[in-house]
Amino acid sequence: MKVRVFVYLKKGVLDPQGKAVEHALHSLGFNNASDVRISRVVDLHIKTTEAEEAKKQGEKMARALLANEVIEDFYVEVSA
Amino acid sequence: MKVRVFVYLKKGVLDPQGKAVEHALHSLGFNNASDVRISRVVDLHIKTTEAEEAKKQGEKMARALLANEVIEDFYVEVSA
Amino acid sequence: MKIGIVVFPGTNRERDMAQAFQVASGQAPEMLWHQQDNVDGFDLIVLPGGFSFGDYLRSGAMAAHSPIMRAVRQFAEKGGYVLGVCNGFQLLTEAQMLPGALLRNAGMRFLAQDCHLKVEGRDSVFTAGWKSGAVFRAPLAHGDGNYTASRDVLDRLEGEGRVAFRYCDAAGRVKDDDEHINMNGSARSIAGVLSENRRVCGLMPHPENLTEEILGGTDGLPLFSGILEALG
Amino acid sequence: MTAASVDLDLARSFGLKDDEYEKVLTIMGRTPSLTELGIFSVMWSEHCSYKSSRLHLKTLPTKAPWVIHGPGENAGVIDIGDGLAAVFKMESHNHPSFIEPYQGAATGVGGILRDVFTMGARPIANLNALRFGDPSHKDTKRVVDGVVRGIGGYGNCMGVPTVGGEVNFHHSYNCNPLVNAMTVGLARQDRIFLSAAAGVGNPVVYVGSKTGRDGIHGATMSSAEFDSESSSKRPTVQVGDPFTEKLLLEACLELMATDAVISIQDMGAAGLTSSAVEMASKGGVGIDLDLDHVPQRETHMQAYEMMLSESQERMLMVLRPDRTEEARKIFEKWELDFAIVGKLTDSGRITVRHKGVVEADIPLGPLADEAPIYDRPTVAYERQPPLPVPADPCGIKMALCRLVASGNGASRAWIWNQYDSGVGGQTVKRPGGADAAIVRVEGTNRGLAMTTDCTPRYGQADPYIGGAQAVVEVWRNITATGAKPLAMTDNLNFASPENPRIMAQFVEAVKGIGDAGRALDFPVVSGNVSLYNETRGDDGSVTAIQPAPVIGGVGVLEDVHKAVGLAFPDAGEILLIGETEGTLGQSLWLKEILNREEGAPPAINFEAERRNGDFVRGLIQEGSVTACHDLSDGGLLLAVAEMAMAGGVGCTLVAPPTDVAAHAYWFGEDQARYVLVTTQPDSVIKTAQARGIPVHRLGRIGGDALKIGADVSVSISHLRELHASFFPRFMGDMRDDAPVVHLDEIS
Ligand SMILES: Nc1ncnc2c1ncn2[C@@H]1O[C@H](COP(=O)(O)OP(=O)(O)O)[C@@H](O)[C@H]1O
Ligand SMILES: [Mg+2]
Repeated sequence: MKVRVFVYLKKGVLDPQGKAVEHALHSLGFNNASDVRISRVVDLHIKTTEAEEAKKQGEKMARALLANEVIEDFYVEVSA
Repeated sequence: MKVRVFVYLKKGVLDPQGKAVEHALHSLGFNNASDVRISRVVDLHIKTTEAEEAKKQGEKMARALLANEVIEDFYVEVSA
Repeated sequence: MKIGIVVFPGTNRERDMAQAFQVASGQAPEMLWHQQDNVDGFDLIVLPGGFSFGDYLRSGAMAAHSPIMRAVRQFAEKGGYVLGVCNGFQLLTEAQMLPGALLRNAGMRFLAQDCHLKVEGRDSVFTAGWKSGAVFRAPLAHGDGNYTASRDVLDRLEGEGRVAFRYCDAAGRVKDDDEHINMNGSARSIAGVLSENRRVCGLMPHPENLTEEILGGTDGLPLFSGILEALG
Repeated sequence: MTAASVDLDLARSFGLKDDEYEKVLTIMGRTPSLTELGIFSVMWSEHCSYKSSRLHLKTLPTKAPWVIHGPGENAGVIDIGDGLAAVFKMESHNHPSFIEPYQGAATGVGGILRDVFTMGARPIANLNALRFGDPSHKDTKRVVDGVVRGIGGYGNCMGVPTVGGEVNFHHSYNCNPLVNAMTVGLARQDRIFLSAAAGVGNPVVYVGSKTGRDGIHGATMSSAEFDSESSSKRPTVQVGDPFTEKLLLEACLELMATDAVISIQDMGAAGLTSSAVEMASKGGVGIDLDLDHVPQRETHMQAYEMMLSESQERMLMVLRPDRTEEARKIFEKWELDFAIVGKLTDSGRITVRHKGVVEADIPLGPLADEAPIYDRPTVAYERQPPLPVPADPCGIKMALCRLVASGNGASRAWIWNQYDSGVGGQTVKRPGGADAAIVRVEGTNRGLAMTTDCTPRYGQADPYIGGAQAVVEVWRNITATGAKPLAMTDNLNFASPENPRIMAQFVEAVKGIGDAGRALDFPVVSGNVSLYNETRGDDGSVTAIQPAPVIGGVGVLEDVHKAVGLAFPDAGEILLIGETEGTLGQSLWLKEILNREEGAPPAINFEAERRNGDFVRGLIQEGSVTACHDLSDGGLLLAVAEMAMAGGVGCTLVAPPTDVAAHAYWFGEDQARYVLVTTQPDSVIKTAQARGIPVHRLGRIGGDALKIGADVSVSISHLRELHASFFPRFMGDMRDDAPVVHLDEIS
């Protein structure tokens, strides 16, 4: 199964990258852009045919390594 | 409108991060994980009510700043 | 006194660290490979700077799961002393042995210049070499040094005297929103913190690179002489 | 990939000329396979064969008693005493750095690091020489940003300090920046590893990263000029992985401490092809490769692709057969791929098999011996006549302020503050601290001094002087720290050698480098040539870069404690060593104040260089000098201002002699000069005069302003602000509320 783990900064945690990108967008003339946040997506294959199982595995990996739960939240999507 | 820009490495381009994460997942015992690729997601607000317009703007921003088209591709999703 | 310096794939300041202890004590620490799962018999474990596992994903994230880290955690739980510098600090937060996290520098660029630090931590071997309130110079070399933690955690750290070092200017002034002083944008200008029992310390700058006149000064030496004196 | 049929058209598209393809047909006695054509085309590319430059490079001085290995190995090796050797080289990554500045520069650094640690040396310092387009050009900011991040990204992660370099802006580099990277490494003299393969039957081993379809035809791309279609060449961009390189470094050094390695060669440009061919040809043996065993990152790779891939962070080695398991364990410990991919033979051929099919079978002798070599035509280069001193439009003070605030005169701190210059714990003089960086040799009292230099304006006007001046400036930079210059590496960046005027530039520059090297006992031990640095516009017009024969130099200090920097100490007398004529031709003053690039550059006098330099070094060694700076771009006053800004202390200078125009005196760029600070001026002057060395009292340190007599006074803090403002403002890092320093505000 294909598993996609979205990892994003918790609400309230400052996003220095997002801030810098927003600033850069403005200086390029995109003045109507705001609330820029940058997240990470980890795509991977899990050797199983069970969507449930794949999702559970993905969540485990996120908790173990892919996300730092002190500052980040995550969610997992599964597709065939 | 909410705009989400996915930025990912072109096929065939080395993804050192993905490689290292895959390795780390294996040493954590997730041996059934493979083909790990890491991408970036940029979420932002665009001040417009037109989905078409928002998407066009998002693509412009991706081309101008958010993606490095020499090695990366991107796609844009819009929601209200 | 037995000191171990942990080497992860990608660690690159282990020799600098060993040299600093050597200058301070005349004795060379031992290098410990990350696959080792035992740190018995050591008095101090040091996690040095570098780019463990390339700092891919997040700085220090993958190293936090290396076999040796289980041993280091147990060592700390039993009251062992642990010092993490730069990547070592990032790693200690990833391993949740210290609170908070280190985000990308506010200016989005790698910072490799000298900063000044104010010594604030109380009752700790890691600050014992200085008088409280002392100011010293130290080199920075990092891309992710922007310390963050929840307000509660920050309040607690401050209340318990667990902010070991704070960024300041040469005269000791702290200004959180001055990018020339608090260069990486850290919350409350925090450059280094202590664990609850004050035996685990993490800091971003590199005192180990200022321990000899010929290398530009000895501002960093009190970290090492202080530890050595306190731990005998 | 569909199997293309091999013919002249395909050969042309691979960069081979018609007569070169004819030669291939003769050597093979048949139509070559696709893989064979690929091998010929990369081995005979300018990059690998040096076909336009070889005849001229042969004239360079390469020998001295302290030279252990000169050009021809992966890097040059010199004796620095105590049984130790310095191993160093410089290499360009110009074309890739325009297409993708971050990865282009990063992989450039990765490549030069491998050249050095392939020889058994631990890299102890990186330097870089950069040329960017005019700051006002649309691409310049993007290129500066990416290149600086890329150099830092790779070097910082490797834990190799970046300790020096140089940066210039000029419109001729608008679409063709130059990124030259230099690495200096340290090895034991009895543990130097070479690339010549030996021992028929011995295993050929591949280590490092897996092979992907990266950068196929990079070697031919770097030899092809840029045109508006260059974007179609984009897929050749390679991505660097400094983490893997760090592992490769540690694994190689660990393996080299055993006696398992017979020979080793990094896979750089032209990857597996050039490493296999070079190892075998140098060793006079044949080589069989079985590509089935090559670690592959992608599926369905063809032989052609594997042979030409430029995937980074890979090495090829010949090992003792009984030690391969020991070697495998080391690479497994470092979590790197390790594969036996072939063996040495006595066939004198390179044979490549893939899935049981022989994909290439080429005689190595002719592949090397019959590589094209060109004696390309030149024209007499029209030199510019000396420039009569132009009128001074703005006065000394304004000119000084404008120079320190200009792109070419501004502080480079914004750049080096992104490079970790202290990692390793041996850096004695960091960027900005001295004319050359100083790195202590770990575990000893010795120091190495290192620097890079070139003044392309001079070379454009007079290529011979351009070459010679780069050498003497490097030699002076090393001397000004008190070190003894030992040897140099070069990186010759020019436009198309097929243009006789450009070829003349090249030939003259090489002559200049050679003459300077011979005169100063400063041999060339390694180097690199980068040609076709030009841009073709949509209208067919060609813009050539200003020629940049960049020189990197290394010197040694027996006692590193004797090194001096350039910052003014709190007190002392300032002396000027050397003759001042006031040459403004091709000077920075002329360029920045009058926007002119005219006239003959300053003349070079090797004898004066040597005499003045040896004298200054002697003074530093005996301890009578507390700061020293050589004079170059911007002349006397810019040098003094740099010393004052670095020390944060002012000085009062005596008025210039009346027989030279004041601006020519202060900003002329006459060579062989140094400014030094001493506490014993009388005895220094006496010795100088006794030896016929020109010496002048320049003034005295003190106060918080730079003053010339009673006429000129500018505060050091103001100069520092101007000096520091260019890069942050240009690169947009300055906060919106930061005070912008306007030149008009100078009163
Ligand atoms: N690209 C660079 N990387 C690191 N250091 C640099 C770079 N460019 C310049 N520097 C440093 O800045 C200082 C001044 O450079 P430059 O003006 O070129 O020196 P010089 O006057 O000797 O020619 C030197 O210490 C040099 O090493
Ligand atoms: Mg220079």
